[in-house]
Amino acid sequence: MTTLMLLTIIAEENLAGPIEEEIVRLGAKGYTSSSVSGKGVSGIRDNQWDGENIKIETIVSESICKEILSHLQKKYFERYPMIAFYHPVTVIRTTQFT
Amino acid sequence: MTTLMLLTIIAEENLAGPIEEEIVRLGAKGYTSSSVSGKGVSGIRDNQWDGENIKIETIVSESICKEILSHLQKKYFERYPMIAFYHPVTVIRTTQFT
Amino acid sequence: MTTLMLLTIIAEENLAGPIEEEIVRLGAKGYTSSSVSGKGVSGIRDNQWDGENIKIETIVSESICKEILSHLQKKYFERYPMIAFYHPVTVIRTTQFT
Amino acid sequence: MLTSILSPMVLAFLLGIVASRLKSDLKYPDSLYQSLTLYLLIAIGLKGGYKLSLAAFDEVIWPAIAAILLCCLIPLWTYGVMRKAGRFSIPNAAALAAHYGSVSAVTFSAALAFHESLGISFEGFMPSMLAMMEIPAILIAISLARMNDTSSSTGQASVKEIARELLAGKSSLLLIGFVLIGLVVGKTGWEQVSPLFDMPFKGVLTLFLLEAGLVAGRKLSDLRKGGLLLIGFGIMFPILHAALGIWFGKMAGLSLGGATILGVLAGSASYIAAPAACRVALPEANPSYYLTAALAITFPFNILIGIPLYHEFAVYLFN
Amino acid sequence: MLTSILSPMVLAFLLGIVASRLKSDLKYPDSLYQSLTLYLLIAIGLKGGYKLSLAAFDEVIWPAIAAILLCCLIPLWTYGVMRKAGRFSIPNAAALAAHYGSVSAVTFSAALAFHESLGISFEGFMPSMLAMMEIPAILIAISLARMNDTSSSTGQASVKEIARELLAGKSSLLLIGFVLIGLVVGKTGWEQVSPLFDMPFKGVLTLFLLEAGLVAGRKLSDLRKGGLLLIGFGIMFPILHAALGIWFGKMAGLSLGGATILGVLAGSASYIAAPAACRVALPEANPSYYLTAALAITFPFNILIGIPLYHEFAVYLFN
Amino acid sequence: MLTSILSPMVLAFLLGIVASRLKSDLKYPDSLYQSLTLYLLIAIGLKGGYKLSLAAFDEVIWPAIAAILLCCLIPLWTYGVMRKAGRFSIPNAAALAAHYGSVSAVTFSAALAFHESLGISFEGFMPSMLAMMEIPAILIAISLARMNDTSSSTGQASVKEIARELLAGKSSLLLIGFVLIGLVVGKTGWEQVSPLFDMPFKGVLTLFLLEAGLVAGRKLSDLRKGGLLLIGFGIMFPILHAALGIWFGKMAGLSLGGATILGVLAGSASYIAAPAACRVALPEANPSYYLTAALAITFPFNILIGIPLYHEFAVYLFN
Ligand SMILES: Nc1ncnc2c1ncn2[C@@H]1O[C@H](COP(=O)(O)O)[C@@H](O)[C@H]1O
Ligand SMILES: Nc1ncnc2c1ncn2[C@@H]1O[C@H](COP(=O)(O)O)[C@@H](O)[C@H]1O
Ligand SMILES: Nc1ncnc2c1ncn2[C@@H]1O[C@H](COP(=O)(O)O)[C@@H](O)[C@H]1O
Ligand code: NA
Ligand code: NA
Ligand code: NA
Repeated sequence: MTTLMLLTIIAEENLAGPIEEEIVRLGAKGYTSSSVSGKGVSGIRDNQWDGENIKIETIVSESICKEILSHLQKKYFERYPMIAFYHPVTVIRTTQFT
Repeated sequence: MTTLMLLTIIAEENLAGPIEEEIVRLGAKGYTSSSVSGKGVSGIRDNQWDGENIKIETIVSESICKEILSHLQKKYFERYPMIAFYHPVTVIRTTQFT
Repeated sequence: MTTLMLLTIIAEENLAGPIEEEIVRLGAKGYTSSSVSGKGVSGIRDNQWDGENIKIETIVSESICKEILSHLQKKYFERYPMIAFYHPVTVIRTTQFT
Repeated sequence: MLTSILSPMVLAFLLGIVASRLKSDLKYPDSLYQSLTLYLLIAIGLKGGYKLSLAAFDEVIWPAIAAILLCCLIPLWTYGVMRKAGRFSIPNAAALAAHYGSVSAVTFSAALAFHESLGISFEGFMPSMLAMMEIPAILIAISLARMNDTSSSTGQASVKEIARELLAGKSSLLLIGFVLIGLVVGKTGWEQVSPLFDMPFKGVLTLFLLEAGLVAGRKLSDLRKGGLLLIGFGIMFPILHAALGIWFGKMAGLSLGGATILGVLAGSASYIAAPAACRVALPEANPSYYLTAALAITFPFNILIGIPLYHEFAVYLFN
Repeated sequence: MLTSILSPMVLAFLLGIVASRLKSDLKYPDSLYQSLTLYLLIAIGLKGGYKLSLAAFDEVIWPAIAAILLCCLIPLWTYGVMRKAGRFSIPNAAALAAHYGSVSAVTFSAALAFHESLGISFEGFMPSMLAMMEIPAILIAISLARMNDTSSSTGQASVKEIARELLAGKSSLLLIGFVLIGLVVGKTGWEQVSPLFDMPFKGVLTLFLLEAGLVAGRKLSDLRKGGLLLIGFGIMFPILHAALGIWFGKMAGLSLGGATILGVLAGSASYIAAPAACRVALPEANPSYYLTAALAITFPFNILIGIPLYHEFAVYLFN
Repeated sequence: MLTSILSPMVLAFLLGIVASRLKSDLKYPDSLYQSLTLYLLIAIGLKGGYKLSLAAFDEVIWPAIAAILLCCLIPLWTYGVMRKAGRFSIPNAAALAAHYGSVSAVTFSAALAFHESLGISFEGFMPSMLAMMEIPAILIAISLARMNDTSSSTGQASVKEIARELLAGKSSLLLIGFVLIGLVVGKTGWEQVSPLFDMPFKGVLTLFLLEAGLVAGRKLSDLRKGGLLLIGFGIMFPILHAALGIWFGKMAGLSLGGATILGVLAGSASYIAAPAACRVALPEANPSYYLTAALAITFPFNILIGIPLYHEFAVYLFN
């Protein structure tokens, strides 16, 4: 059992495709996505007209986590409704994630 | 990067509106919601007849987290199928959350 | 307030029924499930043809968490697309979970 | 008689029960269930409003008074019986009163289909009775619980607030809204949308009943918890209420078919508006009681035995 | 005239607004909204293609040129006015230009229903105009923003990339794809699918408009943010564009009905393709402006007042 | 011949492939896919059952025996060939055998539409053959894997358990259930629901095939992984199985049309019941093989080339 980081990204749903591709390119071995709605500084996002959000979770090493975050920050953070955060989790087989 | 609390509330779906309003009133800057199903001490909740659950996640400071929890406990906990829990997460831009 | 483990299982959606039954049998007092899509070592899982995933979350004591994990490892891990991980969370009423 | 029981609608309900007893993985996506509900409410409302627009005021007024009376009386007496004879707690008795006082759009539709397939005519404005009968009983039942339960804590929604919520609630809003739309649009308007809201109606009802059967089948396991008492109530109440409804209907000048349908409405138990309202306003009530009674006992009883039985009773009363 | 306003479609839109003002819990599941959108786009495309297959080339070519011209000019001038008179930021002005330059499939359908119910004939190939007019204005508006906004950071998608995305985007792909399919399959093919894609069309439109009303009702609260200016633009632009469209249509040889419908297309504002494109390509633009203007001002204006008004104008122009 | 290829159904499938190659964002919500599947299974079952009720027992018995024989033999021989000639692993060979032994409801429906549009009659009870042929091959294939794979660990579901699950599985439950309902309800019942389950059928099929095309398009990229071998098998098997099916059909006394349709059933590969069963019972099998073969090779081959080809073969055989 090892400790890795679970990084969660919540963003405009139309960014799902590019972000998923990019985190894999930056070293994530997988990800899990789901549709969510929400509210933040850019207002309410709970219907198809205003747009909804995607929640992308990926388990990665701490260094890859930071790389992904700095990439997202540069490319998307200033312009799109979006948040990201992470915390440590314990996984069983490290081989599946790193 | 700062550490804040990610508070998760799982409750009867019809309470989504009031709870979301109340956590914002108590100081949360945003929240993320999704439909979930589940089972707990009040039985199974996985279809529209018995009702389903909403999962509300909000990133807040520890003090607001506790305020929200004590509010929920007073207003809903005894009467409705519901759980709540929290854990620390690391966020990038603190300004978006506090 | 007590600290318990939040165990998350992400698996082939058709395993939802058996896994939910088994974790309850092993001592979990409840669980929360939702449909997710994802990608991992066994490829993409984001449509009904290839199959999608279920995410099952359950709050349990550390010992039950480990029992569930070792059960899943024996029965499913080698054969099915699946991951599991856990981390501590703070809950309010311990009685609801243990 | 048999033709009505052997309709695709009723058989789909039975298939749903069988499927759930076989632990089939057949499951409707939530949004399909919600879409079917939306469709049924809109279709019932529109057609009812359109037919109402063809009726004269004094044809409608007495049946309307009868309908309102029925759904004010039924919850009062149901609550009393449940408390006394059933020894149910205040929230449980009130929740059961809400369900039996309110009405079931699907049972109603099955009754229409029954009459159509036997060629028995009825007043076209009956769906507007359905729209009127959905909410009042739920409000009365919740008020009963509030008045009797002095222990109830602060922070509870007031009855006025609940009334507002119920009237703005999706089922009454759609029913009342589309009755009004149907009233206004007339024949031209109705014909523009009848290929969606009229012709495929029974097919959609078949889909809905399959899903209802799936849930009813699962609830059958809860029957034991409720016990014989619940089964007894779940059969006795609809019979009594239906008889009362038919009698009221006759007094209000309805035809044989119309009176039977008013009886079916009175005898039916809600499982769209009432469960949702009770989950919010009476969370202490136990769904295993009210859902099991409404969906696994009364609903199949009405569909399989009740409707033909009420028809026989109406024939007897009208001769 | 009144018959057209009192259609089930328009009334359902109003009911949606009422429901959302009453804070009703009526809500469409996301997938129902998406399914209705898919249906409308496919149905419009198929029927348009089929009708196009019945038309001669030189009947179609001039109206097509008129349509393309319209949707290239409108965003240019809208952008300018919004920047100068409206003092909107570059992204906001561009987003508004994209919305008003593109077209609304639902407003279009309401115009068809209006003409059909008044018995006014129009060219059957008009849906292919809709298909052509959806994308160009959005591309032009986004390019305007790119050219004028020198501060824009790296990492932005190029206009070419956006063009590809918009053409492969679901709304134009379905519209263009099914226009082609309709063109090819002919009468036999069309008749195989018309029980799904033609007959229930107005019913589905009713369902869609109820949902549109729910969202428009919520957006009404945002009207204050946009202020009187936005309301003014949201009414003035459609009138001007519609007049222009009718005049272009007449010059291109369209009939009275056809020209009116081209006017409605020009006067309508997009709220399926344009908002999605703007969220991705112009994230700095504020949805409270463009969605409120398109959905809560222009759309109801067109449905309730615009279409009959444009018809009157066309009658005046053609005589 | 061309009319059948240029049907809206086939063209929608091609449009789906194009859309996915263009990386379009067109995507069906999951629940729409599930709802379409439910609809198709119910509609096929009901109509098949209704038509079966019109047929005499000795008309049906021999074709039924032929159908059962076919779906017991095909997986046996497919498994052998895949193991020997294809050098596939045990789970992969078994999964492929399950898919080719079972049947495709959509290919079947396309064959019906083909015959109807050419005006060729066929036995109305053919959908009941579809219902019978869905499950057996999957069970046989899974048993083959179990028998041959001695290494398989404990904790695996027994074949009996899997049989129960497959029979209670949604596709066979709906097919068998609604064939029975169709049998029982007769003409009156059928006419109550045919506006939903019969008239719009081809339109719904068009919607489904668009989605199938989207997935098939994505699977095309996996073709390389499977290699030429998979492409060869994916074309050879359907041709052989269809020829066998037509021959069996002729021997069983079916008409030209009926025999062709039995051939299509034999030649088709499942992609609703079989993939779901294999994911659970044969998780070691690789979906890139079985889904790609069934959906991206065999399905389009059958739709575009196979059905007309089998028809020609049947004409040849029957003369
Ligand atoms: N404090 C928060 N807690 C949880 N989710 C949040 C929070 N703030 C924002 N979000 C989510 O992130 C999305 C974009 O946030 P924003 O950029 O602040 O509009 C929102 O729609 C929410 O789903
Ligand atoms: N131990 C648990 N782990 C995860 N989720 C739970 C747990 N207990 C309850 N829940 C969720 O909380 C909802 C309400 O719980 P309850 O009040 O215990 O019925 C359930 O329907 C579940 O979705
Ligand atoms: N590194 C990861 N981070 C988050 N989710 C993952 C990760 N790897 C796998 N998953 C999820 O677990 C499912 C099965 O994983 P696998 O067995 O690796 O194919 C995937 O479809 C994802 O939903
Ligand atoms: Na009642
Ligand atoms: Na326009
Ligand atoms: Na086959």
